[in-house]
Amino acid sequence: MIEPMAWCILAPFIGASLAFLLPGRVWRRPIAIGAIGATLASVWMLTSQVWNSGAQRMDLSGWPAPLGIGLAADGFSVFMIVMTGVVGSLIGAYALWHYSDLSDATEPAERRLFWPLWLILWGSLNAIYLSSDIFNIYVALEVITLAAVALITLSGKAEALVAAMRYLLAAFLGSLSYLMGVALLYATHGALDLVIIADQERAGLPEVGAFALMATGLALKTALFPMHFWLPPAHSKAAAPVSAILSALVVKASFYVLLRLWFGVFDGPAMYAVGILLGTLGSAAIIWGAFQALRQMSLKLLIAHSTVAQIGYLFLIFPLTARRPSGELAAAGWITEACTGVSYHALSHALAKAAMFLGAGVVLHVYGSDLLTNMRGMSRRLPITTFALAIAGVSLMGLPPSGGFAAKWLIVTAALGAGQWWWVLVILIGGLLTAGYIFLMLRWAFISEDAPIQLRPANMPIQLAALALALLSVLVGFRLEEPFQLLVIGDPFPIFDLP
Amino acid sequence: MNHLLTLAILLPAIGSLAVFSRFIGARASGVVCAVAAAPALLLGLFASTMEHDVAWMLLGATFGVDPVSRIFLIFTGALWMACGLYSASTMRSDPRRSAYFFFFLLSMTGNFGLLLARDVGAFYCFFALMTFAAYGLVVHERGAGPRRAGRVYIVMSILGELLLLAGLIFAVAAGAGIDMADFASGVAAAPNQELITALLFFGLGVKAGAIPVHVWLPLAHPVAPTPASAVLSGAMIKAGLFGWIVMLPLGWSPAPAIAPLVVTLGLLGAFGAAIYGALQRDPKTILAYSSVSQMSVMVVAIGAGLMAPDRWPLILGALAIYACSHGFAKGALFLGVAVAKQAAGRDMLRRMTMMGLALAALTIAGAPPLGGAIAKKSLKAAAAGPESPSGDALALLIPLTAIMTTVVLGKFILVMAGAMRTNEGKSAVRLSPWMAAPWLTLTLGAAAAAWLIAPPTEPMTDAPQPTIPSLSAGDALAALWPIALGVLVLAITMRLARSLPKAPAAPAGDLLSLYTLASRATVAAGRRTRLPGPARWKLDFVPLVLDSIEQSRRGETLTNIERAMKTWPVAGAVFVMIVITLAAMIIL
Amino acid sequence: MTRHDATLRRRRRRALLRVRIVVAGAGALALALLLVAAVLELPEGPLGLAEEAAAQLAHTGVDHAVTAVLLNYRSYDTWLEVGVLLLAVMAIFALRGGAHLENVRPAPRRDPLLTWLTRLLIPMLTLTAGYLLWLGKFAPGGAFQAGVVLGAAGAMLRLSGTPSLDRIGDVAIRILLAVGFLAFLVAAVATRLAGLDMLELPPGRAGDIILMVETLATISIATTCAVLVMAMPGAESPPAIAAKDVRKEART
Amino acid sequence: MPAIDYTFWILPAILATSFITGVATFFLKETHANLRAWMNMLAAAVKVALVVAVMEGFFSGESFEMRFSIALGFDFLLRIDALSLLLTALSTALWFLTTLYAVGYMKGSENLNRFFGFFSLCVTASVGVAIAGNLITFFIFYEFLTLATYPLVVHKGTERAVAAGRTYIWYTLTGGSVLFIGIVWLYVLTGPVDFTPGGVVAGLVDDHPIELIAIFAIMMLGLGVKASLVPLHGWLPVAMIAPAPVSALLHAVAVVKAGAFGIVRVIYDVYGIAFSATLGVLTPLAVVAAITIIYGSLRALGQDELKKRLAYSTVSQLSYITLGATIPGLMSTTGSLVHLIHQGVMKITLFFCAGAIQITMGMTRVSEMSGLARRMPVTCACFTIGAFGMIGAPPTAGFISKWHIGVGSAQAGQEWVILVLLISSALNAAYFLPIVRSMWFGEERRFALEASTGAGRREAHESLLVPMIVTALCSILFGLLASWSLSPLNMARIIAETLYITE
Repeated sequence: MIEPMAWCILAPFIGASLAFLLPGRVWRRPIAIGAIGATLASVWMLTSQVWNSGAQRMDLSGWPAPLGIGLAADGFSVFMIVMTGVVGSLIGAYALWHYSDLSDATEPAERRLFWPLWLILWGSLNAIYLSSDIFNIYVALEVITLAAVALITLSGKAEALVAAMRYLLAAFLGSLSYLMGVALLYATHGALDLVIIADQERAGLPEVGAFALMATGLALKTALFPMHFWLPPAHSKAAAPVSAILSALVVKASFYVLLRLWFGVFDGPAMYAVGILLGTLGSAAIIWGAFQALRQMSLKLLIAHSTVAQIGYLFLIFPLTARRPSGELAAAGWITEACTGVSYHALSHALAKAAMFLGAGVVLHVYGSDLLTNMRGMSRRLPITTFALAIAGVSLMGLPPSGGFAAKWLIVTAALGAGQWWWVLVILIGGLLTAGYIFLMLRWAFISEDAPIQLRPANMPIQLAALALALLSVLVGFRLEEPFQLLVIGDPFPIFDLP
Repeated sequence: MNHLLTLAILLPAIGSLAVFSRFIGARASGVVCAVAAAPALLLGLFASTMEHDVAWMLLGATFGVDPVSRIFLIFTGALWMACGLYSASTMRSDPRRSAYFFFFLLSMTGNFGLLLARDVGAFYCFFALMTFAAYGLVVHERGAGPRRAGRVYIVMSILGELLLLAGLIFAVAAGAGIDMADFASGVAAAPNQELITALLFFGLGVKAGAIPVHVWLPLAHPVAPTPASAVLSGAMIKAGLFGWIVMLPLGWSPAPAIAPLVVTLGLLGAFGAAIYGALQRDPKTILAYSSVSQMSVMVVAIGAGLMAPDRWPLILGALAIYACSHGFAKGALFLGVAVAKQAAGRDMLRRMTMMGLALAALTIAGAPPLGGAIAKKSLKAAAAGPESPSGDALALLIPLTAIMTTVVLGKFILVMAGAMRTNEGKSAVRLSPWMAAPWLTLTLGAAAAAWLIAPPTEPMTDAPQPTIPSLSAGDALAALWPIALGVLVLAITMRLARSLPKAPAAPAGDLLSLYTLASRATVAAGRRTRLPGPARWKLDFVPLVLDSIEQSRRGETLTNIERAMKTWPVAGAVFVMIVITLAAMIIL
Repeated sequence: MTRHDATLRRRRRRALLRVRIVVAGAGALALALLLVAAVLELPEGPLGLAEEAAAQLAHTGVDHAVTAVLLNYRSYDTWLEVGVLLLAVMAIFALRGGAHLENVRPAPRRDPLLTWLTRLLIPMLTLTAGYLLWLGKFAPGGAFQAGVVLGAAGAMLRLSGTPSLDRIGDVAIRILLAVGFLAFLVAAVATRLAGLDMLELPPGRAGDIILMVETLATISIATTCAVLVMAMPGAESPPAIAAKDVRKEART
Repeated sequence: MPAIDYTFWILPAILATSFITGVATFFLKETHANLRAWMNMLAAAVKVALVVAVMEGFFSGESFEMRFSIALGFDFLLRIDALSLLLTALSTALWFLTTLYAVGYMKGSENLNRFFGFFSLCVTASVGVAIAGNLITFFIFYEFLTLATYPLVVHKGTERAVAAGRTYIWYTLTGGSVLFIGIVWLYVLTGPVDFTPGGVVAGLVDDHPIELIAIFAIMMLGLGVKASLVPLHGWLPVAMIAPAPVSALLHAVAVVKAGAFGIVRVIYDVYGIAFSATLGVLTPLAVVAAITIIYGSLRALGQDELKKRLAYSTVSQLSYITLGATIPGLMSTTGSLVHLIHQGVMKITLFFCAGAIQITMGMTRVSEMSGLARRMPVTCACFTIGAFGMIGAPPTAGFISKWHIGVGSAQAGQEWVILVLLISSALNAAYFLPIVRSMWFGEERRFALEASTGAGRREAHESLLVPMIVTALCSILFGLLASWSLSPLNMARIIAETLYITE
């Protein structure tokens, strides 16, 4: 009856429908709060269900796979769903005040359409994390893309439209590539369900083609360097909560799918060279993104480029979980660290990046511009926001105590354990460059203003939402035991060294 | 007696803090000085050997008195007391009076403390205290001269302190322990005994005015207020000697490498300083050089002790008498310079002053039956002996130094006489009993020094005890002829000098100009070699990297690449390439 | 800048272009070869789920495999696709800067011929749509086709200047747009509440439910198509976006 | 469940006193000057009391430990051992004094909530560094310290201050990252290790000498930034731009001590001194430290700005700790450890004085301070004491450190160290004594800022004077009473003995 897995998708969809049908000012807040509450409740139930009774699976439409579509929840899905839930609801809290009190800053369309779009997006993110069907994943990816594009255009600015168009085209290219891969896989295996495909024999060239197409497509959607071109404009031109959603959550979805395929469908660990290549691209992203971020003069662009860099860390999981040509796992004994570290990086990045974009939203609102040079005196004017930006920055830099640190610790451990010390150098340099742009940002905040400036007041809730996310990004670094145990459930990473 | 020990150190220290407040007048300050010096003097006169542990202090301190330090305490205490009293009068109108007495008493604390210290930690501590506090005395009269003298003084002193510290560290590390009682034997047993000996010798030598580290002395003594010069030259200079006596491995083992050097330096100093001093015109400078010369005689004695350990007990006894009588006499002479200024223009007083000065000078020169003669005789007796080349040298040296001493002190007397005749530098302050009494005491003390300290109530070492030799007629003759010769030499040179065109005076500080030259040359050479400039030494490479990144905002390359990646043809090509590369990597 | 520089630059650009063409061509060729090779290597013989889908057809409530896949086996996918359409409308609304059509003026020209044609075609189109919807049960057809045909009717009304959707209220349009998505949603919730698998159609009533859902989906799809035509930017330029800005942004 | 064990909770409580105060301070009204001052003072006092309680408990044989598992092999561990008590006591005591000083110093300036908030956080981190029980916990607080200090360095908000902050943050973060790699690498090799007197690595690793040497080098590179070993010291003179209490804290207690303390920890509690000596990693480190000592002093010579001169002096003095730590032997280890304390009190005195002079007279340059002692005798006296301490003249604390390091190195057969000590002392004298001379014996200048800073004022404000006098007295008493059973020296000796026991 109470099927938390289904409700994780249904609850936001119901909310989206209601929000679409009743866009008026009166209904907006109750609907939004209700939808967030219901979704969170579902997420909570799902979490406790998986935590207590292991991985879950359900068939839709009464047809078991291969005919029907299956939903499956293991530790990794739950991890991502919880991440989406926590980050999403806090962004939602921000949006509630952003789109009501800041009436002069927003267009009517924004206020009316944000909630239906965001709730659909949320539902389909959960759908992806729960889906066990590669075609269904494709459809959900499409929903996400379209919702994201619509959200970007909400701000109504010309630049946003251009960015959204570029995003749309890039995302479609990725989706199509993925779809081709799905077709090849279906033709090879005659099934679409992840589990069924995983159980079958490996096939030759078609599967190679399928992997190449799907991986590239998904990497494009994740904005892996050098296919990140669409991300900075799209993420920086959107409104603050939208930027937060895109940077914190949306890019993680396609990465999640890639990871599922890597472990579940393609026996990725056998592809050592591919792992190294993906890791190299990730490293290039770390360096390149950080370099670009250092060169930005506007806050949101800086944060967007930072996302390009941070995504790079995620791709280090591929070389770290690969088998050497000789057959043994490169990081034998440290796989747990590698997988947990990357998952944790996704989490802490989501929290921190959302906090930063929301903070940037406050800055933009108060200062009317997000040029770094205009942020003088911010540490006095907006102490809470400055603090939030700084704390989120700490997590991004990977400084202790923070989620970013925990993730970095685990990844570096795994890399050294695997003898792949070169990633460590990349992480080191990347961390320093991150510090460079974080402090580039904070520097202006600490310089006293030359002359008093007229500023718009910022209300407390939006500042607190940013702060809460930032604090969370730090707090998650204090306890990794439970995430460790959660990620083992259902054995999402089949090569996990179980304790 | 333990209380006296405590008081001897604490009273000057407390006194120094007391006079720092401006409410204590000059007279009272003088009394404070006298009272503060009294316990030390009493200890010197009456104390028997004792030790007192102060375990919580420094490295675990011990204080005490032994026969050697008793002798030093006697003349040191007397000098400080006399000069303190004397200062009470001369400092009456000085605006920086309280600072003067502060440093005076602080130096006194250091001086007594180091004499009473029975462990190297405390010794070093009080030695440093005395050194730094005396700086305040040297520069008391502001102006270019004292400032330069102060700088030279402090540089040389720190050099000495450091050498001393190094010597102590080596010695303690080699197992000598910090206790004075076992220190010298420990040094003697150390594998690097010669190095330690050299470090200690030169480290303490700065204070003792040993050649070639004496250069501060002729500069500093003349510029300090006269009573301060008296203690500097009479008492503090002996701190170095005291250090040698208690810390060098004298009487334990020979130091064949270092001893000849010490003797040579001593000989050089004994003659060189006297000759150089005779060329000076300022009476206090002349006295300073005389001090260097006299100390050099003692250096020779130390060298002799280093060469022949078995003769050391005898040398020690003689050295103590020598130091005592020199201390008194030099104090008297310095105070005499001041007294002369006050006596100038008053015939009666002038004559009396001249007599006093002559008496003190003769003491130093070793005219019988004054204390100096006894000191010299016992020194000669102690050093001379079979298989002792250095002793022979000493025996030969002593009459020769007497000649030189006579020359240099004769010059001093002549300069003083001249000055008093011309009323040059006549002081406005009238000579009072408060001033005369200390001076007279010192003068008489100098004459009677040998008897004052003898016979020691206890043996100084386990070795045979030196006795105060009685002066026979032959001795008297032997002591007198060098003086006569000296007077003759002086007369001839003065006559010769009068006929020659007047030459510029030799600069005080002799070797100092050499050192200055050398150091300047080094600095200049260092500049010439153009090491990377200090600005570049910062090695601030990190901000440099950062700057270059941030400044590359202007550079187009990165921006162009990023922009190119945004164009669809490039993006599409990249996409296709990646697909192919991935596929190729799996296949291959 | 001298003419010489300009020439140089032009030459360089041309050379670059050539390089790009060669690279892209080579890449595309390689990709094509890869795909061809992959396809050639595909396993032969009957694979896939076609047979099984056909085998279970009896329990689906419809007689045509495609409709069965769309609305029974994989109705979840279809639901999400309907969601995509709804999102497309929302995106259009977002671009328009408002979610309502009240300010959409009908086309100014009232061509008599067009009006006549409209009057003739609208009923036919509606009829066709109904037929297609019904046809889906046995043959290729169904909600998507029907919805598109019906949407074409809406477009015709628009072209002929006849007031249609733009005259009914904002809320009504929203309901029309969302009703397809809602149908699936209700089905999903209802099946869960009824204790079935989500979106499981009881074999007995499957056909009816599918028809109902399809009908509602058709309405939504048709409305969506019509609204897309009506609210297309270009009918009148959306307020916020000036062409110049767009071009400028595109260049950077 | 047993009743709440105070040996467990008192450690986080010690951290919490300053942490909570720090956070709470952010939420005060800017105008609540008195409340802020009292709150901070009270917290500092409470902390002192707690530390005293811990010390008492520790010396009566109790063990204090708080362990909290963050993840597999990744424990957050707070623990009191003798070594940590040393730095804890120093930080706590000096925090109290510096807070008192800061209240007077910062009176009337802006952003005081931020200032005092981060000030307290800084101390939290510093104590955390002291009581961290393993490398990871150490690292957590080490980086926390970096971050908490940044707002203090840039406090003035001028372009120059912010540029200094950038330099500071780049150096320290780079160092932190490098250290991080070292720690992780060691962890990969040995698994989780807690600090253990005598070292643990030797027992856990059979033979990875090259790797262990590399790890050691990496960790020293990382720690060397905060310990300001040449050539990693560049941030320290630049960070001088911070307000005086911050510089005082930075130089005496918090940042630089974290680095030096880390070096001691790694050598003694991770590698073990004997094992380090076997690996042959100590001599290179000693050479670097020696170069730093000389170089810092040489650079200090040329500085006219007082705080800059003091900064270079810190560069030099701090390496005594490193140098002493690298020489195996009870004496030199004792010297190294006790210098941790001694350098703290002496340097903080000097910075207190520099700050007081700046705030009272508006002077920052050495060349301006001629004759200053007539205006501010007490301040100048304190400065003089501090300066003599730095030179190592007895009976100040500095002498005791130098003596022990010197004797220890001679005992270990490393006589060259003594030469370094001597040269350094000479240079110290060369750059400190001229200041002292011109203060006391120089011609008095017309004080330009007399009018603006209150004409007729002769001395610094009491809240500036009291801490200064206390630390100056400590600088003397720690030396004079060195052999007392409660002296830092004795404590250091006890600690040093524990470090050698397990060999």
